[in-house]
Amino acid sequence: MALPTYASQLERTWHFIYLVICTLVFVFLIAPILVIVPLSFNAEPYFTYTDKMLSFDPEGYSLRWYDSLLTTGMQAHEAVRDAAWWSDLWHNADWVKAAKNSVIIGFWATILSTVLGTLAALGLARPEMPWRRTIMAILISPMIVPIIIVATGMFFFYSNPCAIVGMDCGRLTSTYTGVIMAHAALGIPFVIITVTATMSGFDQSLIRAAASLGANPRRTFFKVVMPLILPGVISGGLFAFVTSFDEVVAVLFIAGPDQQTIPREMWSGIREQISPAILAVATILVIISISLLTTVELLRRRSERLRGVSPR
Amino acid sequence: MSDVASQLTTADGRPLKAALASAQARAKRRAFFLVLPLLLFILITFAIPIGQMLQRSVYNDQFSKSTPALSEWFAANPKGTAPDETAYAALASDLLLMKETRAAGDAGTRINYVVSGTRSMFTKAARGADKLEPPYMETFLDLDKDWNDPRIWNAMRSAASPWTLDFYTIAFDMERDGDGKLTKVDPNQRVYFRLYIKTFFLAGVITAICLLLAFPIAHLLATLPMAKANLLMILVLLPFWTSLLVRTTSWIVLLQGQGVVNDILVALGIIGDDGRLQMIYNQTGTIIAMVHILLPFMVLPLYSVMRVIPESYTRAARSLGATSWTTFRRIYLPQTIPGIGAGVLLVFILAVGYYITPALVGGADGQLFSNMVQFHMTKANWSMAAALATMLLVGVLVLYWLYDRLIGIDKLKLG
Amino acid sequence: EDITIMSWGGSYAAAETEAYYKPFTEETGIGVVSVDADNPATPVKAQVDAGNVTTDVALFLISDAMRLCDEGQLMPIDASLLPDGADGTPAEEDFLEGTLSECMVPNDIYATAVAYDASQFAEGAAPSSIADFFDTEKFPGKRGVLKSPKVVLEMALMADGVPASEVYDVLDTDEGVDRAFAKLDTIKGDAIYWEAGAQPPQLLADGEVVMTMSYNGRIFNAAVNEGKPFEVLWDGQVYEWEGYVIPEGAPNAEAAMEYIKYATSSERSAKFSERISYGTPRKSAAPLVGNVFGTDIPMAPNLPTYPENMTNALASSAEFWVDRETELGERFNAWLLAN
Amino acid sequence: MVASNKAFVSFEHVQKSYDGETLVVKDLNLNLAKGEFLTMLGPSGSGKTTCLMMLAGFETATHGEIRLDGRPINQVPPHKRGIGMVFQNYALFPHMTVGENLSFPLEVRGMGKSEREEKIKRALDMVQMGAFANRRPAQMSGGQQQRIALARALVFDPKLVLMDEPLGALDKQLREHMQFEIKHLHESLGITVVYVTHDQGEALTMSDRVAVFNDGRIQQLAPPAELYERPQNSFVAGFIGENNKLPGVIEELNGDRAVVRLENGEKIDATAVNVKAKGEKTLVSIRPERVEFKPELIPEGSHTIDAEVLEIVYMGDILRTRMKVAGHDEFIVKCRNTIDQMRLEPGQRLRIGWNPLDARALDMI
Amino acid sequence: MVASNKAFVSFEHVQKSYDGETLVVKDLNLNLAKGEFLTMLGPSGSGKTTCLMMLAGFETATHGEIRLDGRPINQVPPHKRGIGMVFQNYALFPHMTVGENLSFPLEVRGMGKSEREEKIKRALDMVQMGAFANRRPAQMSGGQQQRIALARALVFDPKLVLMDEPLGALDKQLREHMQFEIKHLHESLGITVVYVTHDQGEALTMSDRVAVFNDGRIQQLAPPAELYERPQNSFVAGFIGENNKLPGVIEELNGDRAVVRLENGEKIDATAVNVKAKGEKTLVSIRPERVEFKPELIPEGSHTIDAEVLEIVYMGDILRTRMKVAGHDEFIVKCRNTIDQMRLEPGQRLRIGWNPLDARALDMI
Ligand SMILES: Nc1ncnc2c1ncn2[C@@H]1O[C@H](COP(=O)(O)OP(=O)(O)OP(=O)(O)O)[C@@H](O)[C@H]1O
Ligand SMILES: Nc1ncnc2c1ncn2[C@@H]1O[C@H](COP(=O)(O)OP(=O)(O)OP(=O)(O)O)[C@@H](O)[C@H]1O
Ligand SMILES: NCCCCNCCCN
Ligand SMILES: [Mg+2]
Ligand SMILES: [Mg+2]
Repeated sequence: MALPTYASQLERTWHFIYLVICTLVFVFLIAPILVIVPLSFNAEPYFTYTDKMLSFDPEGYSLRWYDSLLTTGMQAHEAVRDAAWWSDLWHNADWVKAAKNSVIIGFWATILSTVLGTLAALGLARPEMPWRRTIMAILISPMIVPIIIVATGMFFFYSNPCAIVGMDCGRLTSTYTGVIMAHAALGIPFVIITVTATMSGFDQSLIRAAASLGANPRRTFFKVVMPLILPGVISGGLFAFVTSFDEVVAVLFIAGPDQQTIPREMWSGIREQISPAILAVATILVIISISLLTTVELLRRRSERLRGVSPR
Repeated sequence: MSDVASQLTTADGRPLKAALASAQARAKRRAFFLVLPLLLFILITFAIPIGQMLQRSVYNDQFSKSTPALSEWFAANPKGTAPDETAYAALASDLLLMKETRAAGDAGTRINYVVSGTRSMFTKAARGADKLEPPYMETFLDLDKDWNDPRIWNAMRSAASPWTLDFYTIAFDMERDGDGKLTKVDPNQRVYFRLYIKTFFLAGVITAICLLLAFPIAHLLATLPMAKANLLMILVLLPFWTSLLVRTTSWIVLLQGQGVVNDILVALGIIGDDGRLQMIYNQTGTIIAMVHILLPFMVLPLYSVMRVIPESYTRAARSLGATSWTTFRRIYLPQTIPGIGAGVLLVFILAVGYYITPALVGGADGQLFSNMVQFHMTKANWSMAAALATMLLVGVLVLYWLYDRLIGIDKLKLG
Repeated sequence: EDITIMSWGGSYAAAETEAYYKPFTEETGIGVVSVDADNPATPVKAQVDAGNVTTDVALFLISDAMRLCDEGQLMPIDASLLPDGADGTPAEEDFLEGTLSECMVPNDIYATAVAYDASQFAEGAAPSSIADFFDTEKFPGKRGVLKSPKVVLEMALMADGVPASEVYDVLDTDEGVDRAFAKLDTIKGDAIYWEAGAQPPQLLADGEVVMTMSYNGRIFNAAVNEGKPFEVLWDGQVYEWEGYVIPEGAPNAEAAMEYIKYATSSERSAKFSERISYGTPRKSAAPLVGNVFGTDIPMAPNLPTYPENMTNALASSAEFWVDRETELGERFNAWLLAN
Repeated sequence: MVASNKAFVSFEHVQKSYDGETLVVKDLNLNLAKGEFLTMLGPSGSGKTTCLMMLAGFETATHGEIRLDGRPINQVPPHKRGIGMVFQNYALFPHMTVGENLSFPLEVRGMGKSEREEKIKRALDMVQMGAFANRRPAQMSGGQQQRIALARALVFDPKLVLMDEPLGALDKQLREHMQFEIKHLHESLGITVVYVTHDQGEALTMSDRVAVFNDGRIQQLAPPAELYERPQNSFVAGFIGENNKLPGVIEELNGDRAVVRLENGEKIDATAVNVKAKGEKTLVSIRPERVEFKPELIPEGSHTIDAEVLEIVYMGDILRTRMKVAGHDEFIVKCRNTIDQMRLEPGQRLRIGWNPLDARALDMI
Repeated sequence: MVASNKAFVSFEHVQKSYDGETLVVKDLNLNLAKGEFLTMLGPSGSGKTTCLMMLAGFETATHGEIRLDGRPINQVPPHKRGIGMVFQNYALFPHMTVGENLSFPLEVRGMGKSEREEKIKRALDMVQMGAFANRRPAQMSGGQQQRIALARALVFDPKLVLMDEPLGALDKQLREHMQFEIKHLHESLGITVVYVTHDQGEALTMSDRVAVFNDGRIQQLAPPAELYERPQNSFVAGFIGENNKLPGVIEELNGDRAVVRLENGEKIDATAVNVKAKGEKTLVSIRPERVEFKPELIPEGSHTIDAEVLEIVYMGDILRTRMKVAGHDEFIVKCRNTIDQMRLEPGQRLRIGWNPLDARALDMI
């Protein structure tokens, strides 16, 4: 972004201002995340920088919130951390259970929305697709309906989904299936948007080439189409996963006690008891996010290499 | 074969269009079958639930399900008929039913939406329903002198049918007076419609700020070499991937009176210790936190559009004699419009629907319409919440429609 | 077989766990699944409306309990089945007057009171009455206000000189409502509103407010557990009782009843009060309340039911609020919105 | 149609419309013998790709029948037709190496590993790309990619190979080289090729027969020399090669001998091709290279005419001279650029001539 | 450098590197006179676009100086250079109509409405696109877009016009038509043109001078005829036009006369171009069209040699004959396709000859 030698004084000034603005916006974006990391080591149960913290007094810091992630919900907090303790942790510690649930629900919701979404995006990318706009609008709608409405509507419907045909087939609320379905629905717009964007850049003649070489449609899909749109699918899948992983309102309504997720725990953390434990969780998640982002970037570079797009 | 008339049929006389349609029908069906599973999935998991939810805004049988006698009386006597003894007798008989089915509270709640303070009249009367005796009119007026209030009878008439527009009346800050005419409610009770307007206005402000902040960084990301851009992109994506709750809390830590930002400003001597800025628990706080949360939704579509604008356009403009500013304004900016459109749509829609962040940092004047939906939801006023939700949805759909008309929904891109 | 109990979460549920759930499971073999909610009345109503009840026992505010009871969504509970008091008093007499209701067995009494950080005031210069909360001249600075008409309007009237006993009579008139809002107007510019119980202690700890309305238990927790110099002002507070209900259609209604009988016994109720500073509704339990759990601080003086704390306290009227909540809620929201 | 039954590929009354309103292919009839190299040549939008796509099975004919080896093709899905195809943009799978690209058609046919490897090696050697098996398409130049695309289309021994402007994107040097290689492969492997191009030079050099397309129809289907030397109509004459067109009127008509009166009144002899009557308007077409201007080379019996040199364009091997002839100032004469070539100068006046057999009286378009 | 001071455009020792590691332009020196039509010709990646971009101001030279009308260009922002530019991909603003595209450079110069309209009309008429003012770029074919790009680059009367492969995407017919139009505009408007192409035919036809680029350097800078007929090195000889190359060894060297011993032992006369000593290896280059095979046409004093006809390719106006000469079977001879042309047959043996001036002994690459 270096300016050429002939740039006028005005241009130089403006360019400088532009860079300053960009820097400030980046600081704005990242500041809240920077702030929570030290606070997660606060010795006190408040989201406040204490004097001790500011003077770097070791007493102002502690790992208690990280520890509480392990002990909240456990029968015996103080017990020796032996094998039995760790296995108990796996079954009883609230945050561990929540993390497990978040991963399970996020995983299946992502699979469901990514598989169905990718399939649909393939159809939407075909020139002969009928009613494209209407269908697109329907598929994107979970993103545009305020979540509170979605959650309530889902709660009532999921309470007895078969009621609509006058039957009773049990409920989806308080089940993993229910939460997963809800989250999959919320993630689908992201998959549709990213995968159709990828498909629009997809060279349709490759599909014809594969057919001309004797590959049937299924083989063509798995051997030719899928590997090439994979980056878009992965990126859509990540959006879907994050949507599920950060979703609290639908969980609030649909999940039962067995399906409490991380955001749900955080929610009661913020509403009901002050505890920087949620900051400890957030810090851990930030670290995971960075790793994930790095992975995505590496995947992207790989795919660019494959497609032969040289980096600019 | 080449003249226009014969082009309308194929050589064997079939209409060309029909021949073509049948040739293409299979391809269409095949494409549609790919979309079908998802369509069904969305229909079941999402569309039907939403539809049912919205139906509650016009359908409510809380009252009507326990008032067979009253319903009969209302059917037999046209609107405006003053309640006579038979009406009160019907009321008494329905109250007895309510006592048995323990439905008085439900029924009272339904009337209470329209005429405040009436719920206990129903629960009290139902509690002693087995002791109600003719002449009923007098008995009722003895119980509570308001039992002949025409507003209550109008409300009961309306509620005797499960289909109703009462909740929209309330949502538009209106009520029916004794004659059944629509009037505006008392100014200090007007809340929904004002908040509706305010919410769309605030969402607009948030969207505008997001656009202003996102544009330069999206541009920077789009023009930097890939490797650097992706590094900076992490700064955009990281907040995107951090829990909404955590970020909101974090803004409290940053912005409150004794918070990080104020502390820094005081330490730098920019403000005095007694001049600390009130940046949270008000509209400012809502705006800042929501801008932060929604900014990535603006950056990503802008970036994906800007990244593919060929440099040759700006070069061409410069070679044609345009200054860098003219080039930006006349050549670059117009080409980013699909990105601006997508970002604006996403941010606006998400902003309009938010309630958690305003609930936590909004204070008194930072609340949005969704908080009202939530308010009624927690009070289990489903119909009221549904009416408000429908209003919100209609607003959003109008925008969505506009976007589709102006830019096209298939242009929506994210990163 | 497990029962599902829905409650407030946080330290409240922690106290329940220690005082009730664990020993109950030990004694009966019935497991307890604990679920949190912002206010259990909302999900329970939704469950009953949807015909999909998964909650066996829920902890309700009395106002919610009465409301849902009237709507037939809670099971009536026969008080005569409840265990006698520790001193042998039959249950119906052992519970404080008027706390037993058709569908709810009371568990505790909490108060919403004004609290402050004592270290912020000179000796003897701390606020001492509810009127001080509304006196921005004497006590300049922000104050934390509950974002709800309930409690806030009552406090405003008391601060304006209405005796506790007359508050609801005044509030039942249009003039009274206007008067309450007029009083609120005086602190509008200095108010920081909160909704969740966790917020007031945070606001005090951050120094964001000089004083705040708060649930009394939160303040006490901060004082005892974290050594914060927070004090509760026992004047003009509004107290309310809350207790256990069984939703209509609860899957394990019998076990639920077993639990309620167990938990609302005098011994257990006293144990609960030792863990969180909410008063027991059982007369026979009051003398059993010992020290704050794990310390040698006596709990009784910190309870809303302690006689000396009750000199100018108001019992929240469930009857009033079931009728007026929607209307006053809208008015309150309109008031918030008007700047 | 008896012939079509024996033909390897046949189009019978094929029509195609994309939108139901206009026909982009109109009544196409074409028979292709085994081992033939047939080129479809025509301007952009004339329906060449559409025909190829119908044959490959990616578009359905709106009407008519296409047969492959006697079987109607409509019923066979593309991946079972055994047709090799080279796409205009190569369509190499970017995520596979060259070797994997070539292996793909063999794998789908369930061929064993050793057999595959042998065939791949043979195919790569054939296009002289044996060393590139492990490269990815992105790591190769356009010409190399093109050769791989060719190898991929041939590796599974298809009976028929379709090529859609396979050299369109290459520069001239590479293009000529590839033309040669394709032609060579066709001859040595004995495969049947349908080749699409809009470059007439390419069509003429490579094909056994050329089908000139315009407006959804075949304008002429003939071997290159016949096409060039005996175009059936003005479109073909104009499209193939450079062409001087002198408008005039038929003065006399006697079998295939005609006398044409040009606009300046001068009369010339010409061969009547598709003119029918005296008095008809006509365009007399004369190829630039058939015009002589060195007096000693003008053949006996040639018609000669006055000309004025207007411009000489240096084209390396050729000097392209624009002259004014019979009032027309776009008359082109080409002469080989050799050292002892007589040098012309702008402004110079001279007499030029041609064999009347080379002047062809065509329809007026 | 005295000359460059008077030159309209001059590059002096210009170097350019994008990555700081490799030079894509190495020591470029070039002077351009006012009104000249200079073409940069070279294979892909040889640095042509880079040079153009430096001149237009979109890239900065890493070293050296570029002057425009005597002024160092580094100090002048692009919009003040008055350089019209035609981009390879046209770069028409997609959100503007044709008229608005053309209006743009005039508006930024603050020109009044009526004057603008007049100029736009004139420019559009010039490229015969007068009727298209209200179309958008996406609604036009490639050739039409190209003409608009040209009109836009010329509408504001620039002193200098740069064109980067402006015809790369067009088919042959349209391409030849546009070449003619551009050349014509250049002559009638008297503008200076720097033209980039990788098509040698285009370069030869259009230019006053051609700079042949390879590997970041100008290999030869000369008028077309000189380039074609007197290439300085094997790269130029091979890149421009078709070329027969016979490897051999210098047997005798006498001024610019050399005797070369070919691989089969036969000795031929040649013109020494860049060979320096006896015994050196050399490539003798002979243009196909300079080879004669009709006995009566072989010039006096020509060297003759035995040849065997291998293949004849019909190219319309030309017959391209591949022969085996001195052990090499890629020897090409071109002859004009005329009715009375002597017809050769594969397998035929004959003697061919050329003027020794046309056999050029070049360096061995
Ligand atoms: N998928 C399609 N839908 C509608 N029209 C089409 C489609 N494909 C081609 N056409 C139209 O059909 C006509 C013939 O197109 P086709 O691609 O066969 O031409 P072509 O001869 O291959 O031209 P080119 O040399 O430009 O490739 C054109 O007018 C084109 O616009
Ligand atoms: N922006 C850039 N960054 C890095 N290298 C570049 C850049 N642009 C061009 N190059 C490299 O510089 C060399 C010269 O490129 P240039 O575009 O000038 O070639 P060209 O002669 O115009 O080729 P072509 O005929 O393919 O357009 C090439 O090797 C190319 O890869
Ligand atoms: N608006 C409802 C407030 C109820 C407060 N209950 C206090 C329980 C403390 N955990
Ligand atoms: Mg085509
Ligand atoms: Mg280039």
